[in-house]
Amino acid sequence: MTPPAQDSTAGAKSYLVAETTWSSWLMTSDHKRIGIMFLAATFLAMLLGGVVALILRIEHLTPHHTVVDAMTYNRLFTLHGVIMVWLFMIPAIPAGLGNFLLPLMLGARDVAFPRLNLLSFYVYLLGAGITLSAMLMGGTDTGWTFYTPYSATSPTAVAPVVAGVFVLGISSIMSGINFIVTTHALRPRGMGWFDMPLFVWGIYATSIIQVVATPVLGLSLALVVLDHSFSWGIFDPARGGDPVLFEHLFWFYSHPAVYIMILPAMGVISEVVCTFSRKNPLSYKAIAYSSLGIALVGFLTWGHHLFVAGQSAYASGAFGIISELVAVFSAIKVVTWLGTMYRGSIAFTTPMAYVFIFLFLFVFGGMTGVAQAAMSLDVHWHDTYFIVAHFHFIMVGGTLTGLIAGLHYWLPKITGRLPNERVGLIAAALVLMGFVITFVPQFLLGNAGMPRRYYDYPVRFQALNVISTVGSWLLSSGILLAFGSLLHAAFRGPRAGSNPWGSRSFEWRTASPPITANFERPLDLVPGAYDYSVVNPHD
Amino acid sequence: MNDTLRGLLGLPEQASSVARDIDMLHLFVILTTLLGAACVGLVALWFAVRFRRRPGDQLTPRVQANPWWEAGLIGALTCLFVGWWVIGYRQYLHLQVPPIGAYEILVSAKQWMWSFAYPGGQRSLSMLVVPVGRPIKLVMMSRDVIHGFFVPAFRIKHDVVPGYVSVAWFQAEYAGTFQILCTQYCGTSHSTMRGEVVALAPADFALWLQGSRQPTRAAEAEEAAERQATTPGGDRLDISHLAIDGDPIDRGRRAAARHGCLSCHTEDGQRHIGPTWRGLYGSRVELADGRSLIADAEYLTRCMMDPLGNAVAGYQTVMPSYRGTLDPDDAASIVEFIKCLAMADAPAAVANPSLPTQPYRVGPP
Amino acid sequence: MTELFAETQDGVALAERDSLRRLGMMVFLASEAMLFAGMFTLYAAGRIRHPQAFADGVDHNLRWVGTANTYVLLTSSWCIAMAVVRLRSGSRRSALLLVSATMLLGLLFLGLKGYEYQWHLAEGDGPMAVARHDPGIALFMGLYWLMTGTHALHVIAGLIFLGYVAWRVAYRQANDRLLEVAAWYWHLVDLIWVFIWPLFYLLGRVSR
Amino acid sequence: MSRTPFGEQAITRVFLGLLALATTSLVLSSHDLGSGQLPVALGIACIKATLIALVFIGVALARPSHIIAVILAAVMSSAMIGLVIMDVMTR
Repeated sequence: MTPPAQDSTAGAKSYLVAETTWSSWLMTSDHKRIGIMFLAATFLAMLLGGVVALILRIEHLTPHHTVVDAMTYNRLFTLHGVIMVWLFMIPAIPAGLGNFLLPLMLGARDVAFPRLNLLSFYVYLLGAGITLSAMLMGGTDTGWTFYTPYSATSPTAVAPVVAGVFVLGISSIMSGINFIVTTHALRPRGMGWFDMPLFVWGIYATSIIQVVATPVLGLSLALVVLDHSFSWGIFDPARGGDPVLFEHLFWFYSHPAVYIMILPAMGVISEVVCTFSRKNPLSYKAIAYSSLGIALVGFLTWGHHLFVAGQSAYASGAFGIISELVAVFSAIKVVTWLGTMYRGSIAFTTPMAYVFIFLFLFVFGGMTGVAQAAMSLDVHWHDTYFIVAHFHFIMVGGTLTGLIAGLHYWLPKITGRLPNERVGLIAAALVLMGFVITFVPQFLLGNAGMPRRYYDYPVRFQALNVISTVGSWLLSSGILLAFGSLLHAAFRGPRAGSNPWGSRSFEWRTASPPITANFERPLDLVPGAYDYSVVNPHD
Repeated sequence: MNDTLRGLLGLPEQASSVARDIDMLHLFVILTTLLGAACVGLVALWFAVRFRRRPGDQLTPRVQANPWWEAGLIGALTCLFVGWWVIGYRQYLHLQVPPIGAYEILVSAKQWMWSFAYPGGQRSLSMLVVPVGRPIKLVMMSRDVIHGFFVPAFRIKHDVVPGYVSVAWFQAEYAGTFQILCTQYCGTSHSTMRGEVVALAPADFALWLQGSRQPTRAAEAEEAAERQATTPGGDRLDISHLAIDGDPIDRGRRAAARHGCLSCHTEDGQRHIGPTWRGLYGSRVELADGRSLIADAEYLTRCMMDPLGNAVAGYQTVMPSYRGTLDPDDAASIVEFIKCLAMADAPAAVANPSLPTQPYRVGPP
Repeated sequence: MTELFAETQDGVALAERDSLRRLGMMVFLASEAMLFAGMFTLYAAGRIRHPQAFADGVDHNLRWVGTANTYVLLTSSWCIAMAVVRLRSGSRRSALLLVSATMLLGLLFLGLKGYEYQWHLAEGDGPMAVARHDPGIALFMGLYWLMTGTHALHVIAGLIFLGYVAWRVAYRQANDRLLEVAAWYWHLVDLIWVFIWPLFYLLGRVSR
Repeated sequence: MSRTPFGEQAITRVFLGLLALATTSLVLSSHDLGSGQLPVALGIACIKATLIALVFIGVALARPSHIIAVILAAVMSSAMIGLVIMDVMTR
């Protein structure tokens, strides 16, 4: 209850060394440690999902059997999707970086409910454990979308995989509630909504989606288990059910879920652009409002996944035009980021390199998404590699590059050490090249008509598949190099000062790494988080 | 120009009446996309060079967006995207609504093969034979899980959802062989669930229909085809035979009797609990909900699956739904049976001149 | 359980620290509401497709049990709302009495529900037998078990929460804030039943 | 809460109102209202739910920022139910 100003925290140790026992990590309620544990867990998930992706690509070196059989292939692509979506993408930036940064950016001591935060991490571990052990029991072959009636009749271990995802959803809701309350109630006196750093807006919008959409995912997955295990037939036409309804409920969550993945990455980009351009954002409100706009309008577009599923033409038309509109918000963000660089003082560092990669890939990937809402084109592209390439452009080209940019940017904050610039830039170049070589051929494959989830493909598609596979090797080596260099820097990198990038954002106004209580003095809100036109008294 | 860009984008040949229009939109959209991404990337790089950090840089001027510029940008982008949607939605509706009088073929999907039933009672497996230059309406049903019917060369695709009647249509522009792929993941051999559309000149098609009337041992042929269709590794299914299953009237009548249809529907024009089947096909029916439509294969199939939503005015709604209990092949043969009852005295042609009766007759036109 | 909702001890936070719990509970209620919204979506689609089967299903249900439970839950909601007011005005004793009344009514609700479930089981309409019905009825019964079952689980969770809060109020001298958020949860349970009642007990095929 | 919470009288009045609405609903259910049966019953349910939310849960008195999530859930659930019904009815 004592305000930190009178606290005896002066000269306190950083949160990393304040306590060093195992239990001081495992039973911590410190948001910074929980954030790091989330980052570590999601990193392991990404490695696992990445290895699976490499196997999938190698299998496609030849049109027929290469290294695995059809059944294994089908289980592996399901594994890849489930891991990358629920174990990596959804928690990585919000629960990892978001956990670490949100209270720091708000000048708070911790999140609103610290113990709920820790529980969320263990629920995540439990869900991950259930999902992965189910995968060891043979896994399931339904694809990460679990479409009924196939998922209700598949002889594979559908129920435990689905149960694991259900548990992961609970963890996601817990984090969402925590972040919403933190943003609302733990801002210091004098910090209005439009004084918050932009990353907080991204996390806030994400949390809204997590809280409102995830219960519907839980419901639809629970019903798949009931259909599968007890033949309830809520989605089984022979029992009067409707398989298209499953698609409705599933995408009511899973379409907004792509915004859960991309909005925090957009928040990272906003921070990095401003810091390394030493510039105020061209329009703070445009970025803040468009985050909310994406979150809200994004809820009403799910039906564009059902254009060829037998949905009514009226409903399709409505979903189509709403999908076109949601893209306007993303476009506003892109233009605002560009405008932020104008007349700035741009340092071409590794995080900034990832921003350039993000801008290019996100614009291209995003616009191919808008293109699908031009509905006759979706008829040709639906369920082909075009879709695969499109969402990998957003998820890998957007979220993953956003994450790597954020990790480079905040590494000094988290560990107090600087990343290696040269290795970082080489890795960024590898990621860009590998990415383009992997996924551009997949656009062409989709145009040519190669359906997704295809173990065995017509010979005429082989050349492009081989190029894509080679690209995946480049891409993975780039990602490994980036993370390897980050890990090395985290332990052996040169010491950074408290604010190595000269940023004005609030999280840099305390020591790097911060003390357990985050701030020794109440956060000084002057100058503002993006006020680069005045001299910073904190330097 | 069209061909060069199509080649660059890897699009397949344009073998249907809609392909060219859809490709034009495709080219427009992709070129805009590429242009947008390139502009953003280049502007970002130019700024990175032009405004690079110089020694001594500490403060930057505060630049705020002009609200009018922002509004203009939002307006322009909205117009662009909505423009895409307007063109795309028009084409989509065109794809969704088959022309009246299209040649109806019943499609049955199951793990992992396609089978087709033609108006004259002919059937084929994994090979859809159609005449060139005439709209073909596919009335599709699935026996098990969701499948996706996709012909890249035609730019058409539709999911085949079990328990529902899914409809797609196309018109082949020239003779040739075009691949059918399954796009909705449907199990282990999803990727080998392929087939072919064989488009023939009208005269050839008529000959083919005639030839396929020769009685063969259908069951054996079907079995052989099934074996072949489920063998993974075959890059192109080579099923150049047809399975014919005797007299369609006979097969349909047996199925109708087995499912109890004939206890409510008569074959001789007598009104019973349900409408008579004589002369029903091709006639105009008034529905209880006020709609008025022509009883084609799609309507008849929908009736079996959802009798309540398609009840004919003046009859009690006592028919149970056969969704899930009637398999697509039986449904198809019952439809064929009802068709044959209509042709016996051909009231269809009188009732509805726009619905051609000719293709349903066997033999050259 | 509410230990999880212990607030950050933070001097720079907004003065009204109680707002953390209130806001957290509000957001959680929104999340819970979405769970049931999904089920109501399924019900709506099912009813459109199978109006007669759903009407038959409603007529088959025990209307008096559903109706009695409606009044029971409404009354319990009144009790807990009054309890919050009493505790706020300092009368701990009468607040505790009202909480106990709420919990007793909650148990009565579960008892009636249990009787109804027993009756369905005796008829051979148990949750494991859903697949044996005709298509439309199977969907109705599946939704019946799903929605009333999920609701009953929420009643149980609400009872546990209330019991814990009552214990805190009695022995730990907790203030009305904790009781208030527990009461909110109980009201949500009531609110959802308000929709389940007509959909599963009232809207039958014919007038009676 | 920024304003005075509801007192005993207000709560009891709302409770009596809820009982009256429930009884209305029950009585109406044994009269044949034709196609109005469903909208009337659900309309009454919506009024009851609104009363419970506004008064018992105190949404009417809460600060706007506290009920954003509740409003959002109301909007999104209506959108979900509405759009799905639209699809099912016109399919």
